Amino acid sequence: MAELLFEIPGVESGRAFGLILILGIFILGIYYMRRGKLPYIRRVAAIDAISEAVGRSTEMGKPVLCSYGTGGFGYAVIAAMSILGHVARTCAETDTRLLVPTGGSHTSYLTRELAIDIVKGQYTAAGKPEMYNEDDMPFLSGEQYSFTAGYIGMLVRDRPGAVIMTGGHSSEAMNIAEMSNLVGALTITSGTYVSNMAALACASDYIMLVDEQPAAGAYLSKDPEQLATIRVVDIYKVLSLLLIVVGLLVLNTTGNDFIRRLLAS
Amino acid sequence: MGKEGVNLLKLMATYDKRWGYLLLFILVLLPMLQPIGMPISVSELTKDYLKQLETLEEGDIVLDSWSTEYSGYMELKPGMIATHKYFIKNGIKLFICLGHPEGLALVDALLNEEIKGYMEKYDYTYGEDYIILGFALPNQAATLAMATDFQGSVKVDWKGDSIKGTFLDRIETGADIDMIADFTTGAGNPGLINHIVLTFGTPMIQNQIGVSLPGSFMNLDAGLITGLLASTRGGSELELLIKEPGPGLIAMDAFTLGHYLLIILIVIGNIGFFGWTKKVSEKMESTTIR
Amino acid sequence: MSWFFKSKQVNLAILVASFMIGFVPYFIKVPQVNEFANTLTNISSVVGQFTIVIAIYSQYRRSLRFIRERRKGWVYNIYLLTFMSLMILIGFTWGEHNATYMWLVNSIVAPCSSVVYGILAFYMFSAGARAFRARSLKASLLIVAGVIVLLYQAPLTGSVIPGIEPYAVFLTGTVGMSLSRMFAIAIITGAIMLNVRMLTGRELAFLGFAREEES
Amino acid sequence: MEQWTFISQIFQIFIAFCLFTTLYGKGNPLRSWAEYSYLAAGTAMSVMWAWTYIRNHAVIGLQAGELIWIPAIILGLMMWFRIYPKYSYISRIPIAFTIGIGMAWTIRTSIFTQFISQISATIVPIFDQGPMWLFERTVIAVGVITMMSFFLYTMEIKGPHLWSATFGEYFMYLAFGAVFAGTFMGRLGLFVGHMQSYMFPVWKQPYTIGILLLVFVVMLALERTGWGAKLSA
Repeated sequence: MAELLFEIPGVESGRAFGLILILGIFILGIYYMRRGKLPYIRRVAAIDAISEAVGRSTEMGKPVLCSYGTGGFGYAVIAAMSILGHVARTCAETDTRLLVPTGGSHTSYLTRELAIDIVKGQYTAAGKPEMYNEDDMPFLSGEQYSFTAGYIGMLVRDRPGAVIMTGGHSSEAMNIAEMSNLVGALTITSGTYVSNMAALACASDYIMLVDEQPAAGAYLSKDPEQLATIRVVDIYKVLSLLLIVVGLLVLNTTGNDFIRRLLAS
Repeated sequence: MGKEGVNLLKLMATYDKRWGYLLLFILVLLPMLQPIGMPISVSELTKDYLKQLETLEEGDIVLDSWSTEYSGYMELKPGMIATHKYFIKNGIKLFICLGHPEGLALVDALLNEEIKGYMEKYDYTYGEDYIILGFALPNQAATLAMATDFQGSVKVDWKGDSIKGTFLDRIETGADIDMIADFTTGAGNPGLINHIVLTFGTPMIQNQIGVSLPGSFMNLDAGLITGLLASTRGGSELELLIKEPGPGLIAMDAFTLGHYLLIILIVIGNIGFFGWTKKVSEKMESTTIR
Repeated sequence: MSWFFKSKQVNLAILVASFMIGFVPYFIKVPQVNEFANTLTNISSVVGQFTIVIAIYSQYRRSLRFIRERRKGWVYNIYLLTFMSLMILIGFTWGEHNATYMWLVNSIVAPCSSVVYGILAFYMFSAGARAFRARSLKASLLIVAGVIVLLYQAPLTGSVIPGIEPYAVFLTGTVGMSLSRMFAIAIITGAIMLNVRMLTGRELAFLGFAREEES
Repeated sequence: MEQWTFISQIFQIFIAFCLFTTLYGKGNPLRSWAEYSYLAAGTAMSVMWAWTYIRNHAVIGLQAGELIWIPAIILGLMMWFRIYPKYSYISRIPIAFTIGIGMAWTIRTSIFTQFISQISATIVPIFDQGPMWLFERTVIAVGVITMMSFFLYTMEIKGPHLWSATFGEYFMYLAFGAVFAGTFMGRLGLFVGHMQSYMFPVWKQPYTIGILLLVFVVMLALERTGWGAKLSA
């Protein structure tokens, strides 16, 4: 470990810079959320893929299957809920049947309730509350592989035209993606960890990489506060790039360990 | 060539993938019926892992963390057996913490079956040389509690017997642990790195499944872990290095054939793609890779 | 009393307070605070274990509905409930080191768990065979990297062509690793930002507030 | 006892191959039976683990006079109100409490392991350990920077940024190839290890092959006669 650059009295040594970074996220986050001004946000290609997938299903008269993951309330699942909302709205408007498998973990009962609220809300907002059918959002048990088996059962029985699998799916994702390919559905997925991402990129028709999913979710939600989130994330990404570039340049030209000492502080 | 040639190309591009499944099944089982004994090489990664093991001295205490379900054990088995044989042979003291409920089945499979004879040979006994603490590290909080006040947070072993009077009396905090050996199927228990490695500078070696290797390489490069044994392949290399042949080396024939089958199918797929898909149909196969 | 539980402010206050209790001690040097935080954390991990009952309840309810409505596969649900109840009963009565209980774990959970992960080898296999086709520069890069690493990983080629090792190690250890590193750095801020939104009361849906706001 | 071990081993092989019939892509009763057995046993096991955890901490602690476990049990019981929609609001307090603590634990350390350590590990002297080191370290830095630039959303990608992002995207696919191969090795290792446990010791081999063929034939027969779909879950 490099020598410390500074210490804050009372703060554990070696943890001050981390604390400053976290506080920075809090301050920037609250500032951008309060400001309420919509930042520019690039339209992620996934959004077009989703529209295409839903459109294709509508044309073929097949249902759309959209899932938001098996995990509890995390970064990926919250983003997936925005995407689910958008898909539900499109389905309601185009009279396409929407299937949403839920469950998969002990934390999924809480997410399930939110998902039901969202889908119901979108059908109501589109003026077709009677089209909402709770049987199309079955609870497939709180165990991961039973959920997977149920999910695959839905794929085989209902033969959806599109499968939009977003949010926090783990090892069952490959299982679902290959099966969905077998039944001829257009498959859109998102990877939540690196090896999963590489495998899903091969298995699915379209994949949202790294944090494209939260970006797409924020874009579709049009909620200024979610968009502000993306802004802060970008600022930190740029900050990390700057730290790397400056750190490497300074260290290798002058031998000064400044940035690493700052990071270790 | 004529029509038949075209059909062969079409077959290469669009064959039913279940034939591939069947072939994989056969190619994995065959070499087990009739071992071929193909040679293997040892990677630098495994050599470094062994160097880490060699820093331990007799009587050192290792936190032996098994954060794997039973299925992951199938992949980690060669590495787990080889590493534990090294520990046993060199008189290292172990306290085993399970990070997953299915770990219970592992105790049976590993300690009571695979290396039972080996433990008897070196007179490696429960209580004196190793202790099983059971599902003691379910989360970060438990790990922190163990790292800051070991005696306060751990009182009994997995069967509810007191651990007083054993070698664990020597541990007050994480600083008294000489090494962490983590056998894991994922990030494992992040608490090990966060609360023991980062706080006390304890070296940590890891035996990781192939799926989660990218993350482990990253941690290895950042110095958060000091040794890495990669999947079954790493385990069999360690078997070779410590001269204790086991299941890993037997698995290597099937391993080689499985890999070659995929490579062959990739070649066939490409011939089919250029010979048929590209000419006949504009519709691409279902994949993001374009 | 129910206003207390229902109040958004009260729940938010508990969320923030428990966050602070967990968060602050890591950064400041006061041992007593640390100890208190550890105690609360131990409590929270015990509390978390209680949710299993909700899981079981949902499972029973779902299965009973299948049985009542004679839906496809209802017989399996009878089997499921009976078997599950029996095993729980055995576990509670004789403890989990009991031979019968251990037999069930070793003979059912262990092989099935190995299958559900092992089967992914087949899915990886077919996805690879389908996707690794040289459609473009991107796909070609994927194939080149993939095949080199595959050849190295296959023990035979790894030892017959030792020259391949540095390339494969470069691809996994250097190129693959930088992807993981980028991923780790990119994802962390967003995760913390989500927590900022939760702590400032903007994302309380997880407590079930969404439903009431709408109605 | 010997006989019992034998029966157990045969049973394990049988249930495993029943579950492997999933690969055929059609439902059949063998698979359904294996799946439901797994679900039942797995859930029961989770229950036992949760109970053991509560017992080893809260119950034993209480017996030793540690009163701090009383609120833990009360909060845990409050969680159960999630079942009754009318009173589910009571469960919010334990949920807020556990989520708050969990959040704190994740944030406070992940900033070090995922952000600071990773940036710090990228900043190293690149000239002092030979050309290979120089090359590798440069690749890591360039890889991280260019790939990251591909994932910036609130700025338009143009000019040099476009170059960087495009390079990053290609770099990423190169990495995917390597990662995919590694993942394949892992899953294959798991499968091979699993099969190995059914093929060794050698006495198991005829039984394993026999059961494999039996399950395969039964599955095909069920599929051809149409009974497979009818009898499956």
